[in-house]
Amino acid sequence: MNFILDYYNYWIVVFLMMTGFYIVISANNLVKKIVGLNVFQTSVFMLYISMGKVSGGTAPILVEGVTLYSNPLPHVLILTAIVVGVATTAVGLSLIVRIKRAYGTVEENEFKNQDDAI
Amino acid sequence: MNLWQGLEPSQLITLSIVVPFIGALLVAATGKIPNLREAVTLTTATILFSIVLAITDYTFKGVELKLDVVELFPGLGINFAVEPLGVLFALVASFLWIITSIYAIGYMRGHNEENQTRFFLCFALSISSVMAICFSGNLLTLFIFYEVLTLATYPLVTHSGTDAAKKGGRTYLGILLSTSICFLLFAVLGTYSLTGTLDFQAGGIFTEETNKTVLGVLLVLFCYGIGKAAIMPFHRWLPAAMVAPTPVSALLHAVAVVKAGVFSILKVMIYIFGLDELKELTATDIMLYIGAATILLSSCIAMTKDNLKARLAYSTVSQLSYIVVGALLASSIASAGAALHIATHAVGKITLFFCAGAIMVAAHKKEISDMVGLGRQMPITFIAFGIGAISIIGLPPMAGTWSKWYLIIGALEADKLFIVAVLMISSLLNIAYLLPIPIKAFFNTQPEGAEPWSWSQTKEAPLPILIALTVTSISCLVLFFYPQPLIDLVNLIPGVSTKMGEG
Amino acid sequence: MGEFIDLVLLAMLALTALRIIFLKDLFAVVMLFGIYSFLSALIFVNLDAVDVAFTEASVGAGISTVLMLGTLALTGRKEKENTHSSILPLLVVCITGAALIYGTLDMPPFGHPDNPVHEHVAPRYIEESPKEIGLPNMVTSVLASYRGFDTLGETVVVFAAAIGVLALLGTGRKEDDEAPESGLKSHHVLHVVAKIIIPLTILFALYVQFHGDFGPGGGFQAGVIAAAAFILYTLVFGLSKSMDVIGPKFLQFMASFGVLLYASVGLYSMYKGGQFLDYSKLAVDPVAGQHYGIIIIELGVGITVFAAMLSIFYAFSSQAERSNIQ
Amino acid sequence: MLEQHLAVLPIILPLIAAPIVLILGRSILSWGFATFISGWACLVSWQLLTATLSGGVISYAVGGWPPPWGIEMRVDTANAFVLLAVSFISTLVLLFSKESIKKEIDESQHTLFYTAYLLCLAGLSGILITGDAFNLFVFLEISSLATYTLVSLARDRQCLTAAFRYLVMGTIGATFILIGVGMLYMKTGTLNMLDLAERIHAYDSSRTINTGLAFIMVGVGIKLALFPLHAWLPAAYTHAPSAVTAFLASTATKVAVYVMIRFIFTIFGAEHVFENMGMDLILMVLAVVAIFKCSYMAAVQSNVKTVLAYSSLAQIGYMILGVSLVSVTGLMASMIHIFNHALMKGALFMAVGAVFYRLGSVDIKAFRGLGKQMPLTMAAFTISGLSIIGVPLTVGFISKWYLVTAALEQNHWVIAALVLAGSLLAIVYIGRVIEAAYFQEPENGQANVKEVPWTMLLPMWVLVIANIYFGVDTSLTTEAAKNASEILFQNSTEISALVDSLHGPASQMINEANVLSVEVAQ
Repeated sequence: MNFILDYYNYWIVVFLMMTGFYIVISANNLVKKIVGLNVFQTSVFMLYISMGKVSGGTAPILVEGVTLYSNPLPHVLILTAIVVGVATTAVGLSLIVRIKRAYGTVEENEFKNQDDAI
Repeated sequence: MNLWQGLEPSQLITLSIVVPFIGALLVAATGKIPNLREAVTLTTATILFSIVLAITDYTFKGVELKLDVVELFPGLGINFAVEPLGVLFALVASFLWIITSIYAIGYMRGHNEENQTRFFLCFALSISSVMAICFSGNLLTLFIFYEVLTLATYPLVTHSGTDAAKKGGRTYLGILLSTSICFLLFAVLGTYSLTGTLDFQAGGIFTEETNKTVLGVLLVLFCYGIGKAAIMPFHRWLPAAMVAPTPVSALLHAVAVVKAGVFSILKVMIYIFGLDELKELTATDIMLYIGAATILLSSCIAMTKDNLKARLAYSTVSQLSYIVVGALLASSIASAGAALHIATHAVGKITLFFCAGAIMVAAHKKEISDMVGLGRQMPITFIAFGIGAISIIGLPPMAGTWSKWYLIIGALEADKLFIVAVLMISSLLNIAYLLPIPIKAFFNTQPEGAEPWSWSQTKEAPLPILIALTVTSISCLVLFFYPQPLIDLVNLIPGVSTKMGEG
Repeated sequence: MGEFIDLVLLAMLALTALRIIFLKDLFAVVMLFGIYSFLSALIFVNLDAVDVAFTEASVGAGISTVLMLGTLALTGRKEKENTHSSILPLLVVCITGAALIYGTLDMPPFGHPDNPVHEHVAPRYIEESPKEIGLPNMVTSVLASYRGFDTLGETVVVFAAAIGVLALLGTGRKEDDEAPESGLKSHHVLHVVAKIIIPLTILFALYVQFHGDFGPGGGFQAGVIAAAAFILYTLVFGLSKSMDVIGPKFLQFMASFGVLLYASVGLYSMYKGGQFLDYSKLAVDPVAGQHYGIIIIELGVGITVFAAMLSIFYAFSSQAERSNIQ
Repeated sequence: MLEQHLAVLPIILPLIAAPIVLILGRSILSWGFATFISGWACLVSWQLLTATLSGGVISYAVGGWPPPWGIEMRVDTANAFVLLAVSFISTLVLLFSKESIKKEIDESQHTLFYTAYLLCLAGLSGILITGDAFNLFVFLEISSLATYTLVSLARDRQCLTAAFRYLVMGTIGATFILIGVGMLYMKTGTLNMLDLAERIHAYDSSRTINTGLAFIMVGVGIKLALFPLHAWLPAAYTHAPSAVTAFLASTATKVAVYVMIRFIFTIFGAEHVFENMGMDLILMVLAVVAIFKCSYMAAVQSNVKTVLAYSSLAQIGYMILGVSLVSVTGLMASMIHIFNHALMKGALFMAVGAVFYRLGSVDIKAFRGLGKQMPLTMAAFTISGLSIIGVPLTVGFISKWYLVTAALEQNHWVIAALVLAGSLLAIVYIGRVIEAAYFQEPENGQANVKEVPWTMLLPMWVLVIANIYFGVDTSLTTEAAKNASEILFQNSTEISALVDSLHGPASQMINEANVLSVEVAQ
C-alpha cells in the first residue's frame, strides 16, 4: 500500500504523458496533433512539479514561522518549459494556418497525397 | 649526366613533381597559342627527363634522397624517398613522355581533336603524379598519388565526350576508385594498424609475430586493391579506357598508369611484405595462380578481338600479370625480371600503340581485318609494329627477351614449373595474336593488276608520329644490346638480383 | 487531504485526456484541452507550485486555447475519419510508457522530504536566497537571479516564437485594403463591461509585474495578462481599432526592446566588473543590486512577452479577417 | 575587458544582435550587422579554442553564482572545436545568403530571416557551451524554434509541411530530453553536468537513471536524425531555402551529435553507457544501417538537395559509428568528422544553392551541362563531392582514415570494411551529379546560364579551400579533436574512478579506461 502511495502520482502522470504522446503520433489532423503535444508537455510538467513537492511543506514563498518549503527549482524549470511550450504551439499553429491556405486541408494524409501527386 | 649539380639533391624530388605540375599550369596559360603550348610541353618533358637522370646519377653513387613534405597524421605524412625501383620506373615514364609528347602533337593535330589544352594539361598532371608515385617513401604517399593519378587521367579517358567515352570513363573510374577505396585503403590501414608504420623498408615491415592469415588477407587486398595492375576479374577498366585518344592509351595505358599499378605491387611485395615473408604465405600461391590465369585468359581474349586497340589492351592485361607473377614468385631473380619487364614491356607496347594511332590517323582504320595489305601504304609503321611485337613476344634481338628470360629463370629458381609452362604458352599465344598483323599487312596476295610497290604509294602518318615510333622501336633494339644500365639499377634494389643464388 | 484532492484531480485529468483521443469535434477537443490545462493548474497549486499554476492557467488555458480556437476558425472544426492504422503508434506508446513505468520504480517516493531533489542544490535556494537576494518569493529569486540565464533564454524563446509567427502569417497590417468593421459592434453590454474590465486587467497586470518579488507572479504572467487585456479589446472593438492603439511595428520594437533591456542588465554588470547577469554589481550593496536587477529584467520579460503575445494574436486574427473577406 | 567573458560571448553576441536586427529593419543593414556579429563570434570561438588547447577548461559562472547553484558555461576543447565549425560556417553562409535569399525569400521577410538566423546561431552556441543540463534544453528550443521558422520561409509550399513535421518531431525529441533530464534531476538533485556526473555514480544501476539515459538518447537521436528517427530531415533540408539548408546541414545535426557525446562521456560515463547498457552495440548497428540505407536512398533521388540530405544522414552514421567504438581514436574520428563534414556539406549545399539561384530548380536534370556554364560552382561541387567520397588530400579522407583506424584498433575488421564500402555509394550519388554537369547537354532553354555573383562564390570557395587545406595540414584539426576526445575520455574515467571508490574492486572495463587515461597522460 505504501508502495502505491509513494508512486501513484508518477504512474498517473506517466499515463497522461502517454495519452498525449499517443495523440501526437496517431492524429491525422494537425490541430489535434498540436493539442496532443500540449497534453504531452503539460503532463511532463506535472512530473517535475511532483518531484518538487514536499509533504507538509508550503509554497516556496518566505513566511514567518514556516520552515518546510517545497522545492522551488522544479517550479522555475517548469515556468521556463511552459513558455517554451506556448512558443512552440504558436509557431505550430501558424504553420497549420499556412498549410490550410496552401493545401486546403489540415489532414496529414490529404496533403501528403497532394505532394506525392506532383 | 647530371645537369642539376648545383641543387640540394633531395630538392630534385620536389622538382621532379613540381616541374610537370608547373608545366601543366603553363599549358593552361598558353592554351590559346598551340605552338607555344606544345613547346612548353616538350620543354617540360625534357627538363623532367634531365632531372630524373640526375636522380639516377645520385642513386648509382649511393646518395640517399629523402624528403618529408607534410604530416597528415601524427607521425605519418607525405614523404618521398628515392630507391632504385622507383628510379627505373621514373626513367621509363619521363623518357617516354618526351616521345609521346612529340607523337601527341602529330596525332592530335592530325586528328583535329578538340579541347587539346585540357588534354595536355591533364597529361602533365598525370605525369606529375606518376613521379610522386615513383619516389613515394611510404604507402600513404603512394596511395594518395595513386588516387590523384586516377582522377587526373579520367578527363583524358572521357576526352572525346561521346557516349562510348562516357561509358568507358564510368567503368574506368568505377573500378579504379572502388577497388582502391575498398581494398587498397583497407589494406593500407590494416597494415598501419598492425605495424604502426607505413614506410617502405628493405625486407618488409611485418614482424615474425604477425598472424599469417591476416597477412594473407592483406596480400589479396593489396593485389586487388591496386586495380591498375588489372588482375582478373578487375581488368575491365583497361579495355574500357581504350576509348581515349591513342597517345593516352599509349603512354598511360601501356606505360604510366598500368605500370604505376604493377610498380605499386612490386613495391609492396619487396618493401612492405619482404620477399622472404612472401614465400611463406599460402595466399601468395593463390594469387600466383590467379595471375597465371590472367596471363592466359587475357591472351585468349586478345585473340578474339578485331579492334587493334582492344587487342593491344588485352595484351597489356596479360603482360601486366607477368610482372605480378614475377613479384609473387618471391625469388630475387623473378623480381628482377618483373622490374625489368616494366621497362621492356613499356617500350614494346608503346611502339605498338603508336603504330595503332598512326594507322588511325593515316588510314582511319581501327579493325585488324581492314589492315590487310596496308603495309604497302605504311611500311615504316608496320616495320615498327613488327619490332614491337617481337619485343613483346620476347624474342631476340628485342628488349623483351631479357625480362622474360629472368622471369623464367626466377620461376625455375622458385620451383614453379607450372609458371614456366604458363610463360611459354603465353609467348606462343603472343605470337599468334601479334605477328599476323604485320605479316598480313605485308605479305597478302596482291589484287590483280596492281602496280609494283614504290615509295610514291606510301601514305604515312605525319612526321612527329613517325619520329616517335621510330625512336621507340629503336629503343627496343638498343635495350637488347645495352641492357646493362637497367640491370645495374635493378641489382641495386635490396633483395633483388639478376644472379642465381643471390639476394 | 492534499493527496485526496490530488488523486481526484488526476483522475479527472485522465478522463479529459482520454476523451480528447476519441472526440472528432475539434472545437470540443480544444475546449477539453483548456479544461485539462486548468485542472493541471489546480494540481500545481495543490503541489505548492503557485507560480507555475498561475502561468499554466494564463498560458496553457488562456493564450494557447485562444490561439487554437483562432486556428480552428480558419481550418474548420471537424476532424476527418482517421484511416491509417493506429497499431504502430499504440505500440510505440506502450513501449515508451513501459520504459517510463520501469523508470519510476527506482524513483524517490513522492513527497518525501529526504529525496535527493531536496538535498543537494535546493537547500541553498530555500535557506540563503532570502538573505542573498532579499526576496521572499524563492521562485522569483531562482528564476531571475540564480538561473537568470535560463530566463533570458526563455524570453528569447518567446521572441523567437513571435518572429516565427510573423514570418509565417505576416505582420497583420494591410495598408491597401480597408479592413471591414469587425468586433462585436452591436453588443452594447459587452462594450460597457469591456471598458470597465480592460483597465482593471491592465492594472492587475502591473500589480502582478511588480508584486512578483513577494508573491506569485512576475514579468511573464504580467505580460500575458496585459496581452489578454488587449486581446479582449480586439475581440470587442475590432482589430483595426486595436492596431490603432498599439501598431504591429511598435510591438515588434517592444519585443526587441524587452530582450535588449534584459540583456543590457547583463552587459552593464559585465561593465561593472562582474559576470554576465551578475546583479550584485549593479549597486554598492549586493542585495540592493540584486533587487534592482530583478526589477529591470522582470520588466524586460514583461514587455517582450506582452508584445510577442499580442503580435502573435494580431497575426492570427488578421488571418481570420482575411479569410472572412474572401 | 572582454577577455574574461569569452566563454559567454558566442551566445550573447547573436542573442543580443537578433532583436537589434529586427529594429534595424532594412535588409542590407541587417545583413551587414548579422555577418559582422557572426564573424565576431567566429573570432571569439577561435580564441576559445586556442585558449582551451593551451590552458584546459574555461568555466564561467553566469550571474556570479557558483555552480551547481548558478548556471555554468563550460568550454573545453570538445565544444570549442565544434563551436568554431558552427560559427565559421555561419559567417560564410551569411555572406552567401545575401544574394541567395533574394531568389528564395520574399523581400519583406529578409529582416525576419536574419533575426531567426541569429537566434538559431545563439541557440546552437548555447547548446554547445552550456554546462547545465536544463539550460541546454532552453537553448535547444531557441535554436529549434528559429529553425522551424527558417525552414518555412521558402516559397515552395512543401516547406510548410516539412517544417511542421520537423516541429512535431523536434518537440517530441525535446520533450524526451526534458523527461530524461527530469529523471536525472530527481535522483541527484542537481542540473549542472559535472555535478550530475559526480553524483550519478551512486545510482549507476538505478532504473530511473537508466530510463533517463534512454530517454535522452532517443530525444537526442531525433535531433541528430539518427536512423530510424530521421524521417523529418530529408524533407526539411530539401524544401528549406538553400542558405538555410547549408547552415543547418553543416551545423544543427553536428551540435546534436556533440550533445550525445557530451551526455555519454561527461555525464553518464562511457563505461556505464557502453558496458552496462550495451549502447555501443545498438549505436553501431544503427550507424551501419544508416550509412548503407541512407547512402542508397541518396543514390536514387532525383532532387539534388534530397540527395545531399540523405548523404548527411549517412555521414551522421559515420559520426555515431566513431562514438560507438568506445576508444579515444574512435571519438576523435567522430569529432574530426563533425568539423570536416561541416566543411564539405556547407560547400556542397552552397553550390546547389547557387544552381537554384540561376535555374530555380535543383533537379538533377537542371545540372545538365552546368560544367561549362557555371564552371566555378561546379568545380566547387566536384571538389567537395570528392571530399565526401573520401579522396586523399581532402578532409573526407582524413575523417575516414581515423574512423577506419579506430575500427581496426578495436579489431572490428568488418566494420572497417563496411565504412570503406559505404564510400562506394558516395561515389555513385556524387558521381551522378558530376556526370550530369560535365557530360550531358543542357536542357532546352537554359542555354545562357551565367556564373553566380562573387558574394556567393567567395564563401563557397573559402569552404572548398578549407576542404583541401585541412585535408593536407591536419595539425589543427587533429590536435583539437585529439585533445577533445582525451578530455571526454578523462571525464569518463574520472566517473569510473568514482564508481570504483564506491563499489570496491574495479571491473575490467575500469582498468581499460584507466589504461586509456594513462596513455592520454603520456
